[in-house]
Amino acid sequence: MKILYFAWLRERLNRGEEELVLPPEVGTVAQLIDFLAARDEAFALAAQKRSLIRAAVDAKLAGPDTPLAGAATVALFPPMTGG
Amino acid sequence: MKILYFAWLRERLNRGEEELVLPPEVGTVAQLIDFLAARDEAFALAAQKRSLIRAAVDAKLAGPDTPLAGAATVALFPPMTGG
Amino acid sequence: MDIRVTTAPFDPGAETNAFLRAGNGAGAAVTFTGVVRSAPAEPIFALTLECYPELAVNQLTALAEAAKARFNLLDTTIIHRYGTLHPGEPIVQVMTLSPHRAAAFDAASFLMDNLKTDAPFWKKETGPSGTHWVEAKREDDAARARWE
Amino acid sequence: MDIRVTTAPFDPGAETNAFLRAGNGAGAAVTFTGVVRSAPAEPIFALTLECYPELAVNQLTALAEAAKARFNLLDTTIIHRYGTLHPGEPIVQVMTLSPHRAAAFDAASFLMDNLKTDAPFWKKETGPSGTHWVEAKREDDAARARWE
Repeated sequence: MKILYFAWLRERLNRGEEELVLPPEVGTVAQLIDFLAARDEAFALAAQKRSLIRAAVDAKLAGPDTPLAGAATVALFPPMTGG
Repeated sequence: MKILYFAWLRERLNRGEEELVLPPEVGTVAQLIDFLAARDEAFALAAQKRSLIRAAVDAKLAGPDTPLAGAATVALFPPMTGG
Repeated sequence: MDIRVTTAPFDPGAETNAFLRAGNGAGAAVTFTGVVRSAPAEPIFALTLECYPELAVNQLTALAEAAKARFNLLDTTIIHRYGTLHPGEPIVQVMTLSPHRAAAFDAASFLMDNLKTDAPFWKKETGPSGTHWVEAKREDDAARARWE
Repeated sequence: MDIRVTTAPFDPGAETNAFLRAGNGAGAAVTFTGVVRSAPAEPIFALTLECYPELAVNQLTALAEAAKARFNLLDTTIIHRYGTLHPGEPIVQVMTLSPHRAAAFDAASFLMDNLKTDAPFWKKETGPSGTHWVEAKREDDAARARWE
């Protein structure tokens, strides 16, 4: 699965994307965030305030419970500041 | 004093403006309308519904009680449809 | 601030660009453009606007000043045509500039709602069934009353 | 309906004119243009917008469709730039077309209020004190909540 990072999350992790093979117990967006935080201290620190981490699954906005089954790309990012 | 007419009021009277010398008892917009209605049957008919006749004195919107003293021009017209 | 009451056609996009240029770096600009409407169900061949230009300039200037003060605008422009126009031709354009989008939107709405009832133009439509004066609409009075 | 997410500059007035031409004779058009702001008190040298283009196109398309249905629009266009921009440069333009002015105004407001919170752009400002990410504003959440 491809993971994309944007804005200050990308900067703090020092990468815009990575390829990951997820263990089978990681089935939702929230579980992915937990998994990444457990794996990587920089991520754990950046994602400390969970309300500041938003997600999209296959270029569609997603919530914490959105399933990842079959998804090719998950994006994680801070609150958007469009317009 | 110059009197201007616009839109259907102008059409019904068949004139866009006229010069008038007002008798001294005609001191306000309402009195001018009464005076014109008494003088001219076409005006009386067109101005039957007083709420449909609006006025400006010297190119400033006026109400029925606006005084005419010192004014050079009075305009009479139907409700505006700008925009 | 720029108020124009004119029989000459205007270019809506060129006006917006000139307005934006003059406002160098002000955040939010709203442009309202009103064009002569013609729907298949109620076709219009022409729209003639009669105008009392001196009063129109006074009224539009007062309106623009009221909008500028009320919504704290950095700039505003009102362009209003009169004479005979055809479907698709721009009649009126109102532009507002503010650091904040809500103020720019509200000010442009305010100007348009007030223009409808307080600017001395009178519209006459020519369509398949002939020519008639457009009546003032009650909904326009209601829209204007929102701002009182 | 036209949705553009692009690093290329656009010409606000030319876009408005093209939009009006395509709408031949539709009554009321509202254009909102957002430009990079720079106030003397808080000068900005540059604004960099990061973007997730695929999600942006999906979000803006869904928003434009929602606005079209909700306000019965005849047409709408959203143009949003990303990359590094300078004060006075247009960032975003939203255009709405309707037979009625209130719908055109409301739809443009609705689009802008939703864009602020739901379009995947992230702004980074460079000013005299350095570079920082612009935080999402609570007032933007409130503006968006108006439409729920």
